[in-house]
Amino acid sequence: MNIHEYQAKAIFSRFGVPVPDSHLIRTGDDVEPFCETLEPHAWVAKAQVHAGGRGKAGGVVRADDKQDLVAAVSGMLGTRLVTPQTGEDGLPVQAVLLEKTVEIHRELYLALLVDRESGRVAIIASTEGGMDIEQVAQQAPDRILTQLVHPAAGLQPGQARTLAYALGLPKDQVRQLQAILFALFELFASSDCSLVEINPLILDGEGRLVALDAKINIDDNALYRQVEIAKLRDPAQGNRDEEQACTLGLNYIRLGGSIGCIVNGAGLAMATMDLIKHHGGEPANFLDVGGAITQEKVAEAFKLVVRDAGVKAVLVNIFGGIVRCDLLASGILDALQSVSLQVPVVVLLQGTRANEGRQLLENRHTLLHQADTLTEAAQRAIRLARA
Amino acid sequence: MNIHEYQAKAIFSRFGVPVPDSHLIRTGDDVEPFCETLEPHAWVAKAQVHAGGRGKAGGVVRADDKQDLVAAVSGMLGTRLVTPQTGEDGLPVQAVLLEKTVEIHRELYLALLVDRESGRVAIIASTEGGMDIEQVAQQAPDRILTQLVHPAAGLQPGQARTLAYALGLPKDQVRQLQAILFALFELFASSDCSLVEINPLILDGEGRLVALDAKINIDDNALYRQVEIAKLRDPAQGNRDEEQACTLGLNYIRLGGSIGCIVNGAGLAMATMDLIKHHGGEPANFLDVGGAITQEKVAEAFKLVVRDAGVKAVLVNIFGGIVRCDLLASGILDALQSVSLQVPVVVLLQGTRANEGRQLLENRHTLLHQADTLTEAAQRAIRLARA
Amino acid sequence: MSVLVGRDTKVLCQGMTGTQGTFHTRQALDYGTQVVAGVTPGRGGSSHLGLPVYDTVDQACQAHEVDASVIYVPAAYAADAILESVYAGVPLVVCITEGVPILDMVKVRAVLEHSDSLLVGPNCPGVITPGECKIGIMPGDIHRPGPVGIVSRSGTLTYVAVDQTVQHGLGQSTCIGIGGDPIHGLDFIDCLALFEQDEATQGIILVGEIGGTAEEQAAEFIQGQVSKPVVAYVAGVTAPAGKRMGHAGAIISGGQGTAEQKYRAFEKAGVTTSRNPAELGALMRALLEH
Amino acid sequence: MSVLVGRDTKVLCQGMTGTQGTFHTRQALDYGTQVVAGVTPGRGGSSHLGLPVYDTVDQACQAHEVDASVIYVPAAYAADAILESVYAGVPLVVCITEGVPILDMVKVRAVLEHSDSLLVGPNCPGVITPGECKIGIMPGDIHRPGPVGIVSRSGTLTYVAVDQTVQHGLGQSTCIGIGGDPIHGLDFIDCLALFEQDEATQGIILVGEIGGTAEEQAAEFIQGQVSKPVVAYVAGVTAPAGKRMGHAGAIISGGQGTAEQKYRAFEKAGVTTSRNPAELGALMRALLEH
Repeated sequence: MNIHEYQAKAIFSRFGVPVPDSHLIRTGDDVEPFCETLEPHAWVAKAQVHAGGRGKAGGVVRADDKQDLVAAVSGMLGTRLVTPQTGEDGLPVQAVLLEKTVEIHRELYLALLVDRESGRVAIIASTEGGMDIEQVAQQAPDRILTQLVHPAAGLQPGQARTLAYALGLPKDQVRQLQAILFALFELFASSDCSLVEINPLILDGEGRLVALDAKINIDDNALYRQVEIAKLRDPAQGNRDEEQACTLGLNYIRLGGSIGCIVNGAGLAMATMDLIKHHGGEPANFLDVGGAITQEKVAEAFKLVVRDAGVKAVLVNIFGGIVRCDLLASGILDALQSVSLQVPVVVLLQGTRANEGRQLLENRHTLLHQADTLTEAAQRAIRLARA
Repeated sequence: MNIHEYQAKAIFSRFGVPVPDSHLIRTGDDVEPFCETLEPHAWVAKAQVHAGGRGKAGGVVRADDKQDLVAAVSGMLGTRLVTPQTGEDGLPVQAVLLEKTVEIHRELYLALLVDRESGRVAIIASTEGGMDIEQVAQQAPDRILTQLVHPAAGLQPGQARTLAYALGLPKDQVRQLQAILFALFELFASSDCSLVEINPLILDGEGRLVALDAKINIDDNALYRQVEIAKLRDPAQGNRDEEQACTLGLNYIRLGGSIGCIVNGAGLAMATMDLIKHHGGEPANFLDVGGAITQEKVAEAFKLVVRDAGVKAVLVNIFGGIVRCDLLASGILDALQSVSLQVPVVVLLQGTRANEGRQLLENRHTLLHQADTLTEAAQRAIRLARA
Repeated sequence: MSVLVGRDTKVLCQGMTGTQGTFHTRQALDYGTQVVAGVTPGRGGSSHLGLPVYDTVDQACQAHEVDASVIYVPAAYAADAILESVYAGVPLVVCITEGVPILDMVKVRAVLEHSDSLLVGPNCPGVITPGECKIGIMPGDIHRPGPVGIVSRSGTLTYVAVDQTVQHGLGQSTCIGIGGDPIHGLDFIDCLALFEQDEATQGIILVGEIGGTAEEQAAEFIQGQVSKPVVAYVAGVTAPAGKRMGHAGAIISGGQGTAEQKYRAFEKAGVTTSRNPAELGALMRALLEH
Repeated sequence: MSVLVGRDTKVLCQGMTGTQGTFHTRQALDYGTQVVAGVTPGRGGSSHLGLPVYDTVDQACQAHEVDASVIYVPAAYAADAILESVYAGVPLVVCITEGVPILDMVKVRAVLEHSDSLLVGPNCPGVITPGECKIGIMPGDIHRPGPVGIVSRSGTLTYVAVDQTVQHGLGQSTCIGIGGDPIHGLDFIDCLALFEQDEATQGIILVGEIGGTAEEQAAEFIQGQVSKPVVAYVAGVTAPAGKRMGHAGAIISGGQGTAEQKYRAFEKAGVTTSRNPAELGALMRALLEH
């Protein structure tokens, strides 16, 4: 789960990580009187959306006086911000964070995440703050520093020192970085984070380290025990269909192609997409109906997929295991009753009760086709989508 | 470091481990008016001393009415309690804990300690509460249950369940024991304990688990970071000479024999005692002057040993390593100036600057003898002590 | 012969009295798996599906010989259940449960590093040696005994691979679903090593997916240490970066973990690959006949 | 030949600029030990005793080849210092510091279980290969090169054992002080195994003391796995139960850890023992001449 920058910074503050002075203005607030209350200073207005790349997209604007600030905030609040990460619809800006500008002497990068290979929480640091860290990792991997935290020992002061000195910090900032790292590790471990990122962590004019940006991701699997943090979810920042699928227990991701996919199992769902692409088609979505699939869920999944205007054909690929193919076939028939089908559907049923399922679907709808193999199903769906 | 039962129980309460209702009465309080304020009930008066075996020594007395209680408390407070663990001088009773009696349906044993072999914190439990656990361990080892806590995972609920069900507790008490174990583990880890023991943990008439006794030992090496707990030290409960030695940085333990020992290094100090015994003598003490030994410290050690009235001869055994024997010899000479020596002293100097040290001591005092080997030194000290 | 589980494997089921546990234990018993007991705290002393139920794994292990434990408890209790079996000394622990918090698995993994237990999963279909022992949620009847070892991060894709071997007249020695979570127990390398040692296994199908570097490591291991023919498939060529594709571990992040990188690693290591799961059987057969 | 350290061992000193660190580094340099650098946070870039000082072990290891690190930092920082070297991949870490909190060592030990570093200590005199490399606080000049490996929980008693071998015309291959704390790095068994493998070592003197069961385990190990003659001595026959005899680990508790139990274990295992440390040299010599 993502949270907003302003929420992440509030959490940072609570754990003792320095952040700039700031105010939050929301949709509905009167921009001008709000800005009037601010201390005279240069401010930065930052659109609060769940996406990176805000700066180049006009979502982060510096204003040296009140007039500019009012203009900047008014230009963001209530609009949709489009960045390379949002898709073309963009994301709604319902809050803007106003931050006092600070002098920037150095920009560092800091992140905590779970390293899959070692199975440890990893602390990543770099002298190349303010940059795309993935690019740094590719072009100058030696500028990426890593410390793995052993769960038995926790973060050790020596690990913090090792990073701080390797970043070239002088003695006073070594102590500050150490305090920040211990605060972040405590935050990470106690809040079930999957990512905590500060890019950049800056050294200001008074020699203080300050988190200029803040990103916190929470492990979805642990939200049940992070009740307070779970409340920070902002559904407006998600794709509506994806959010709805999530509440139905379906894994759905829109991709923008023309062939809708309904598959049981995440691996098989990816494989189905891949095969469509392999044969020259474009998958419209990833949709894993999961292991605990029911007749109702299949129907819901079906409605979700055909709702996408770009979908020109649907491929249903079910490998019945514990799940019975005949039940799923019934689910499809249910869906066909409540949806007025406009696009052709190719169904591939394999595994448990596949024959029974096929018989159920035989000749039930003119747009309903059945396939015998995965290759045939993919090729047929592509052909039908083009027709 | 040891603390009193009443102090341990206050800590238990803070961590959520149930203890009986109680009041503390100290030297200087008026016993009769104090007891008058108590709720009418059967009470137990428990002498607060740093030693086990209080019960049989009259340090734990049950009183069914106020009159008996006043008598019991008056009989303890301000006296010295002698138990098999205190030595013949006993320990001063400067506080008495008055506890409301509880109905006892079952008595269990519970302890947390650091297991040397595995290097883990171990939780020990037994159905044989209220007994000498070492005896249980010898006679019925299968009644001793152990769970080792991996430092990466911490105490797991399953470990608590495993112990609780193995103790034969019903479902409701399983939950209670689980809560108690988590509280004790938290206490152990956060307070740098070396031992936490409840013997017995009882099941009362209302089905509640209650810690009837409480023992907490703190790791001396960690006292620097356990400032609050360090304040609980009661110097009156220690041997005066041992306490004084401790403040001087000397490891001193009185043993009661006739040959005082001054040795550098704990192992060599034990070996010296052993050799005295081996040759038919009785060591008066263990005294390790440590590695960071100075001239002054040797002088202090010397005064400490000869102050013991039972000492009939002193054996000084120094293996000079980093420590120089000539410096130690000067320390002995210093001590001889401020102490009027009444008993013979045998000195064995080996290692760094041993010859220089020997020359310094040669013919400096009629009671000062030098030896060339450990065996010779031990035998000579024994002979002189007997003379 | 087979790996991990076989005819004689005595299985304990943690969470047997729950809906999932009940359903899959019944299936396992029907398949012929030697399920010997179940564990549900607070239900000790009762019986379920004709099997004794204990309060703790420890008690079950005292009353029965236990070679493996299978876990169907809710995600919030899964790490505790795994560790309960590890601490009780169960040699093989198979955790089916999906959705275990990752920081729980960080702890479990650190404990496993110094234990004698093997963990399969979590978030996996389980382990099956066809005709002998089924531990997990895979449909038993699609399997046939045979010479192909299958190891996979995915559930249904494993069934596709199984089906592929059957359609081409082959069968499986053992199928291991190692699970789709970023931190799990046995990995590809562990399973490849087991199959390499196993006499019954003549060829290996490896089913990977995007995320992490397990496939790259497997490729290197195969090149150096596996003499038997391997066919590798990787799902997620079309998966967009930064999106979690169903499995917690199936995510391309920081430019790492793409299917193309994994395919390249396999190809560089001389491993036969396919971009079409429907070709797995034919490729395996060709390699075995070679 | 020798174990753990030798002529080519490059040594880093953590806490080199402190009083202890300075004194013992000077001694080590005088002895001919290849001390290559020191570490003191905040002092990086300076030089001390003619050696470069770094802020972190990591920086020192990037600038120098480091085979071993010796630690003279205060007890409150010792565990951190040990782990700093372990995380930096230093193969041998020798911690001289006394008084390390036991729960710190519980953590260190758990990390060590899955690392490639060896730890000697804490609360130990260190390791010396006479004439080649001295790491620690033992007086160098009492040692002579020779055929006896010495392993001991005590400091000064080790020197007695060294002196004994010298007095009987023997010398030492390597002397290892494993330390007097209840939880430490290398134990008797590890050192016995090293000496058993070492060509230069012909006989072994083991110096134990009360507390724990390390000597009992050593006895069993010697019986099964050590072919070279061993002489064992255990200090603390007269130590009263329940009292800590100087070393944190030297305590008889719960009827466990008495010297008599340890002597019995050695005797049962057929190990030559002595009740008098002044006999160690003669006994060793007799066994070697046998």
